[in-house]
Parts: sequence; C-alpha cells; structure tokens
Amino acid sequence: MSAGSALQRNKPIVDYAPEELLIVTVARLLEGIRHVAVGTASPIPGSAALLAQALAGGDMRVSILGSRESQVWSDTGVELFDCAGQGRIDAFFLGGGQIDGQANINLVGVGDYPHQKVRWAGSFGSAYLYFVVPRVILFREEHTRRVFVPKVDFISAPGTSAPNVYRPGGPWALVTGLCLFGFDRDKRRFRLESVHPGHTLEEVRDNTGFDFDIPDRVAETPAPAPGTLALIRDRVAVEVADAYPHFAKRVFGIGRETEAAI
Amino acid sequence: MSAGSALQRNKPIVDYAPEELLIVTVARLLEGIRHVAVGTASPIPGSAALLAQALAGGDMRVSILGSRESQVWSDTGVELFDCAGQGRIDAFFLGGGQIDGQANINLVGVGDYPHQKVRWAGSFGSAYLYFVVPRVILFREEHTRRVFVPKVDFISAPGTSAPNVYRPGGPWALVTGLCLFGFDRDKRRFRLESVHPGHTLEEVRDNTGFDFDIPDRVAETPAPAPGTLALIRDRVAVEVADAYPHFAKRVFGIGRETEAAI
Amino acid sequence: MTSQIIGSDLDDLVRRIPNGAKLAIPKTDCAGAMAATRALIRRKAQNLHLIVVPTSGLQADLLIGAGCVETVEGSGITMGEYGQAPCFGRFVREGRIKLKDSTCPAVYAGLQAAEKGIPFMPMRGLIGSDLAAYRDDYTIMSNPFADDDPIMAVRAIQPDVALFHTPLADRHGNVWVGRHKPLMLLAHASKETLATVEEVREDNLLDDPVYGPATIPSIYITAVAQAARGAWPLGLTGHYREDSEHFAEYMRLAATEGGMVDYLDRHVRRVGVAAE
Amino acid sequence: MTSQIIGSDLDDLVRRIPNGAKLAIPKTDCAGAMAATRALIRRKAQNLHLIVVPTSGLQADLLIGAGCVETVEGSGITMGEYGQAPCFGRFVREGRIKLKDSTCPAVYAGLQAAEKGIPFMPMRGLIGSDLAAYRDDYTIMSNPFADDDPIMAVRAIQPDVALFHTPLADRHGNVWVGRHKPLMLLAHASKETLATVEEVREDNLLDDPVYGPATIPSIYITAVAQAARGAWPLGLTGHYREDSEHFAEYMRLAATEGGMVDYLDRHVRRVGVAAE
Repeated sequence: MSAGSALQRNKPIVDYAPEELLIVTVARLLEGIRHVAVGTASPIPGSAALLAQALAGGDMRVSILGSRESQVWSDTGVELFDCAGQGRIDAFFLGGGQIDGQANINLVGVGDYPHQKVRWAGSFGSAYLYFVVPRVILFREEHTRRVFVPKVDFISAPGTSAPNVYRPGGPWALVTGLCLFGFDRDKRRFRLESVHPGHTLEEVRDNTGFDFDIPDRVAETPAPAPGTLALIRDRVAVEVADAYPHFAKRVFGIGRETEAAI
Repeated sequence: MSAGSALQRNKPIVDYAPEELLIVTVARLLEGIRHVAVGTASPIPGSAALLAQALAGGDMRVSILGSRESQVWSDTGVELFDCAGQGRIDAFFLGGGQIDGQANINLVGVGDYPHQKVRWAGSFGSAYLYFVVPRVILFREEHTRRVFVPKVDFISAPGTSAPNVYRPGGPWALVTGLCLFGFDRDKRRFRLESVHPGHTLEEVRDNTGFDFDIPDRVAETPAPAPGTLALIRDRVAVEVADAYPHFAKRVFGIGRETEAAI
Repeated sequence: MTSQIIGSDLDDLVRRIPNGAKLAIPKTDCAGAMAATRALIRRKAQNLHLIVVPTSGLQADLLIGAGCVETVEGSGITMGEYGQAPCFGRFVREGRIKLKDSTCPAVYAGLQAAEKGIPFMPMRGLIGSDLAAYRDDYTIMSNPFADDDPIMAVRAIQPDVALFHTPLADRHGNVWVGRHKPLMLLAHASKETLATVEEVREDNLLDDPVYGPATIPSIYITAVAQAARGAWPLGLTGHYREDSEHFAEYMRLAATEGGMVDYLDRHVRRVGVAAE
Repeated sequence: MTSQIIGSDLDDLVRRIPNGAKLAIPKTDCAGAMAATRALIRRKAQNLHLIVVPTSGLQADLLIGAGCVETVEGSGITMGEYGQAPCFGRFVREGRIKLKDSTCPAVYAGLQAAEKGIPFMPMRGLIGSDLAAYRDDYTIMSNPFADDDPIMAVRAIQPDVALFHTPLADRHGNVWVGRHKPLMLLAHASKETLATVEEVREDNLLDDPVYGPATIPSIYITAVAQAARGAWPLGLTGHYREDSEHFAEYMRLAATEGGMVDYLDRHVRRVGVAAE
C-alpha cells in the first residue's frame, strides 16, 4: 500500500504505508522523553517509541509491556503502576472506544452502564496512568463519529480534573488515522495540529463528534523522511516483531510464525 | 549448673538449668498456637517455641527470624509484619528495658527523651506487633525494679488501648527469672500465676516496681518433666543451635564454632 | 494455615472453592489454572464472585459462559488479539452478571490493603472516573498531611480463595512464581490459596538462594495439585505456547449460547479431556 | 534515571551523596555497603539524615561516630550480640544527634508510600506509642469505611540516596538482591540508588527467569561499583562471614571518643585499607 504518496506536494515521492506515517507522527510527540511505556495492544505506538529511541541515539528508555526479549521490570503487575506513580514514566499511550472533546476516555462500553448494549474489555490502568504520566498520547486509528463523541457514555478516565486534584499527568495529543490534535489542558479542548496527507479539514470535521479549535492555517502532517523510513524498516520492524509479531508481519512483512510467547 | 533442683519438694530430683525451666514455662504458654514467630535475639523463647512444636507433634509452625536453615519467608523485611497483619502469626515475644504494670514496654532508653542518659537500641517492630499478634509473651529474665518500673520512661508500645482502637493483639503473659505473670486485658493489670522453684512471693514483690494481682494461693512454676528435659536436650538444643549458636554452646554445650551466618 | 495436600486430583482441589466464594484469578499471562477451572465448571460451581487480578481473558469468559459467575470484579476481560470476550459481552448485555469495574492499580491496592491487614489503601488517580461513581468501596478522603488534597481510598479486597497455576512447587507446599509476583500478593491477601503446578520438586525451594525469593512460602498455601499442561490452552512461560487453534475454536463457538454449550460439552464436560 | 556508571571507584560513587542528604541504608544482615561507607567518611560527609531501613548496626554507628550524621531515623541501632551501639549511645547522651525513632513496619510503610507515589500509608498499631507522640509525620486519621476506627497515617519517606551492597549486578546496571527485597523497596522509593557488588556479570540478569524476579531493574539504579568484600566486616550471605574479631575490636575502641579516633585512623582513614 502506498497511500499518501501521490498527494504530497514539494516532497520527494516515497512510498510509505499509512501505519508508517502514524509511527513517525507519534514518534515526534516523544521527543525529549526519557522513558516511555507501551501497552501490549499498541503496535503503532510501540513502533513509534522504538523509532523515537533510535532517533534519540538510544538515549531513551522504551518499556514494552509483555515483550519477552526486553524485560524492564522484575514484576509483571504492580511495578508499572508504582513506577509511574514515582514519576519515572514520562509518556504512555491510551486509546478509547469513545473519546470526547474534554479528552474523557471510555473503555467500558456503549449505552447505560452496567448492562450496556456494547461492552468492551474494561478500563485497565487508564484511570490511574492518565493522572500520573505527564505526556499521555491518545491513539485511535479509526476516526469516526462513533469514536469521537460529544460525551462519552462512561468515563473510564477523565481528561481533566479540578485544580485541587493531584494530577501531574494527562492528555498531551490525540493521533488518529486522519489527523493530529494537541490538547490544551487549560482550555480543556483539543486543537487540530495537522491533517494527514491525503485528508482534509472537512473530512476531520465531518467525522468528529466534538468541537475542537482550528488554527488559522491548518498544517499537513509531515510525511516520513526517507532516512526515517529506512530506520523503521531496517531496525524498528525487527525490534517490534518481538512484541507485535502479527503487526510486524502485516505491515513490514517480517516476523515469526507464532504469536504465543514461551 | 543445676539451680532449683535441690529446692524442689515432692518431685523427682532432676538437674536442670534455670534456662530450661524458662524454656518449659514459655513453651506451656504456646499451647494451641498454630504459628509462633521469634525474633533473632530471643534464644530462650526460640527454644521454647521449638519445644512447643515438638510437644505438639510438629503441628505448629515456628518461624525464627534470621535462621538460615529454616526459611519461612521469601522476604527479609516487610513480610513478617504483613503476615502478622493478616492474622497469620498467633504468638510473638517482646522484651523491654523497662516494663510497667500496664504492660507498657520501653525499648528506647532511660530518662527524658530524646537525649536520654541510657539509650537502648530502639523500638523495632514492637509498636506494631504488640497490637496485631493475639498472644504476645513478654520475656525478661532480669527481674529487678530497674526493669519492672511503676511507669516506663518512654512507651515504645502501649500494653493496652482505648476500646475503639483496632487491637486484636496484646500482652498475654510475662515470664521473668523469678516468676510467671498473666495479664488481664480488662483490668489492665498483671496477675502473678506462679513463682519459680527456689524463689518466693516476697522476692517477686521486692523486685517489682509495679502493683500486680496476687491469687490467694501462689503456685510454684512446675519444674520440667524428665521427658520434656530429654526432648529439650536431644532435639531442641540441636535445632536452636542454628539460630542461636552462642546460647546453644553455653546452655547445652553444643554448636558450631562460628556465630556468623554465611 | 492448614497443611498442604499435594496430589493430582483436581476435583478434590476445586471442592475447596464453595459456591458464592470470592474467587481471585490472575492475569492470563500469569497462567491461569485452566485445568482446575474446567474441574470447577464440571462440579457446577455457582454464584462465584470472580475477582480478576487485575484482568482476565479465556478463564473468566469460560467461567461466565458456563454460568458459574454472579459478579465480575476487575479492570478488564479481553481475549487480546482474538477480540472481545464473547460470553462476558453477552452476559453483560443480557444483564446476567453483576459488574464491579475497576482500574488495574486499584485492584492491586485493594489486595495490598488485605495483604497488610489495613482497611484501605490511598491511591492517586480515579477521582472523576465513573468507576468510582459506581463503587461504594472507593471513596474520596483527605490527605491528612496537606490542605485540600483529595485522594481516593480503596477498600481492602480479601478473596476467599485464590487459584493459579505455576511451573513449580516443592513437597513442602512452597510454590515458585518467578516474575509473576502478583501471585504472591494474591496468596498473601486471600484466605485460602490453591495452586496447580507442572512439577513438584523434593528439595525445599525456599531454602534455595535463587528460587527462594520468588517462592510463595507454604504458610500461605492451602493446597497444591500437580497438573501437567495445567494452563492449557493458555501458554506457560518457558514451558508451552498458547494454543491459538483452540482459541480460534473458542471464539467461534462461544460467540453464541448454543455454540458455548457445544464447546463446554466438547472440551470441559467430556470425561478424559486433555488428560484430566 | 541517569545512566549507570559501572566501575570500581568508591570515591567517585560516594561523591553522589551530598552533605545533608537523606541517606537510606538497609539492615545489617542485608549487607550494608561498608567499603563505600568508609569512602563516605573519608570524603568527610556532613549533616547526613540517616534513614536505617528499618534498623542498623555497625554501619550507622560508624557514620555517627565519624561525625557524618545529623539525624538518625529508624527503629533501632544495635550491635546485636556484641551489645549496644557505642557511638549511637554516646551521641544520644551528649545530644549530638537528632532522633526520629520509629517502628520497623512504619519505616517500610513510609517507603512504600514513596514507592507508590502516595503521600501516606495507613498502618495499624502505633496509636498510644510515644513514637507517634514525637513524630509530626505520623498522625491519626479515620478509616473512611468505618465509624470510629482511628488509624495511623504514616507520611511518605523519600530518601535522596539509597546505598547498599549485594552479591551481583550486570553490565546493564541491573542489581540482584535475592531474598533482601527491602532493597527493591529502597531503590523504588529513593530518588537515587547507589549499589556496590561483589561481581558484575555480562549477561542481563533481568532476562534470566530465575534471577530476574529478585533483580532491581537498572531504571532505579544511579550507579554501581564493584567492591570485592564490599560488606566487610559485615558478612554477605553465601559469600563470607562476619568478621567477629573486627567487631570485638570495634566495640573496644568505639567505647570512647578517643578510641573511636584511633579506630577511624586505623581502619577508615588510612590509605590502602582493606584493598580500597
């Protein structure tokens, strides 16, 4: 697949997968981070973290939960949360079955709780990590009004808190298949930062159920530079295949034959 | 040494060391206990626990802290206290540089805190374990007015608490070189249970700085039965030499040449 | 605090899980005791209050689909890359289970409170989440060392029984857990702990300087049963892989009520299944 | 969070402990970093707030006797079977150190609060003890889930630096602690952690399924230095015994101020002592 390539202006024509654009976009949000942790179900954020680490010359710690080759913790449970509570995790990723304009996220379900018509897995660590990790990057590839709603049906974790609530962390940005939003914690609103190549502001507006701020001039999300793409394909793809073998096989065409860790 | 033997009336004359009388007396207080923990500096309580275990046919758990041969916990720090907090430790031993008539104990020092004229090691776990272990046995061989005072100079751990304070545990008995006291938690007073062979009520009274209840007829602490003594010497002595080598050498004449665990 | 029965009779083991018990099970990747779970379904366990620590997958979904569960407490039920948990979703939609939704560190915090014998643990986060809104065992309190600093108090969680599977135990009832330290927490916090293991060694694991630190002392263990491939169809780190074909079959059958009956007949209720 | 310097220069290591630092050291039987402690005395450390976790012996007494310590926080200083800690006793009597007396589980509770990033931990016991009376970081609060249930709140303890000695680390800065899990707690709770070790391995200890669970990940470790017999004259489990002759000499000399000067000259300040 080579989406985006034909639509880029004033740039060298390089084929890249949409996943690669997202990887590069997310990696850019990790600049200056000392330690980023990534959940098991997050191959694009995971790849982005590994790319950011490669770009930082290795001077960044990446903890991919459930990776069997790079153990970071000596404990498979509590340590991640304690480590975050100590302020030793600078960035983390969260998604959401629903996300609203105040950056509230819903990982529980659609309809009236508890017996909802659609039930998802549950809130996992969101209601804690969203409070204590300084740079939480929301990532959701599907950009539709089904996901980006005016108000979530269930707040797994609130986007903002009252001033007296201890909250060193919170939403930093939202990356979707269409665009990149920043989050303004004071205004409690998203702000469109850039629209991905091949997509338009109108498309973003049509598919977003909440209001957001729009700058006077809407930028285009920069396409991956050739050197960055090479880094992804030569290095990140191999590393990411450990934690996300299916993803690595589908996107990069490499990997193992089995998904089960031994 | 064979103190006490000549002074027993109506009993078979069996030589025993004063430590052996104390071991037997303390062991009797552990009847029915499922799990007793013993601190590192407590050879007589440690021996008593091992004797009680032997008498219970092994159906009692004895955890001697710092013993290198019988590891009980997987952690050298927190686990003892958590285990006690969970209600999994039924008996424990505490001592005191000073102990008063309300069973308050002082492990800190003599005089005005903080810059006391005599300073002991400190309170260790007493201020916690005294609250949560149901049967805390106070053990102090030296029976003098220097130790058994009207009021301790510093309360490391109080003997009693207000009714609204969570306190499943507390003092159960006090064993000294002269006698055995029980503690009445409702009356908040010690009660003399028995005087060791060779000693008298007057001796106990003269050497105790606090008031205590005295029954109409003061019993004599039963001397060790020959079978019990054999158990101590054949079995307990060997087991106790692991955790308390100096004690085992001095009292039982057995043990290793070194005190340092490797 | 009773002595450990070490055998291989899973029916005997799961008899120690009464109907209505608060049953705690670990994360899927900590290796659930799946063989014991099937035995529990065969003995027609009812009204379990299932505490998933802090999440689960097939094990919880299976117990739910088999009708053993009244309440699910925890922070997620997911089949991971296979998709949403089918029975969990169906039972929620149909109002057939009660929910105590949580967030992972709050599950740990509740167990840690029980581990310490304290009535609650303070915890950052959670304030303003609907999780807290629906739980009367989470309440906002004040940090006593600061002005105007609200903090969540999470009430202690003491399971009646913990059940899990690990690679190794010894004859004394000590159970090695390796990196899966939440299993230690579970054993400390629970009234009783049942473990199945691949292998039982003769020597004392606690006395081993390398194995000892990752071993649950027998004082916390009610009973151990040997169960070869006891985590199947889950994987067990260092031993065997997740059976992805079986997962695919589960996803296909468990998608409907009728299919689930078929699955249970085929893989749980039939005598002699998977060497049980 | 800085990278780990792995070398064998103890003077370089202890330069990371500034005057006035809150310095946390483990129990004697967890093996204190004695060689590093001597280096710290040689660099004339001042005004340390020493947190003993939860007790100490020779290591604390030596630092006190050498005049490095302003405050001692913890639940006991003892020379064990050798008797009372001589310098500690003398400095207390003479009013030359400040005291923050505690009880073992309260020291752990304070560190656990820091480990979790919470401002305090609730704890049973302590109420009515004079320990609480003299500490403004212990306060009685109400259990929010019960009526009239007072419980002690113990404020978080976050040491500036933790210092300890273990048998083993690896090139990546991961440090194996074995059964001495309070060292993990110390590393989690402290801003910086310095470790000395007997041996540095090439392979990654964290990736080892047996060593990994008892290994502190490098993320918590500021620097590691190799120091053969680094716990001497303390013992190190599985490696060497406590030097009881040296303890006897210490007890003899440290009993007086003058004798202590002699001890320090002989065993700490003299260049080339004990292969340092």
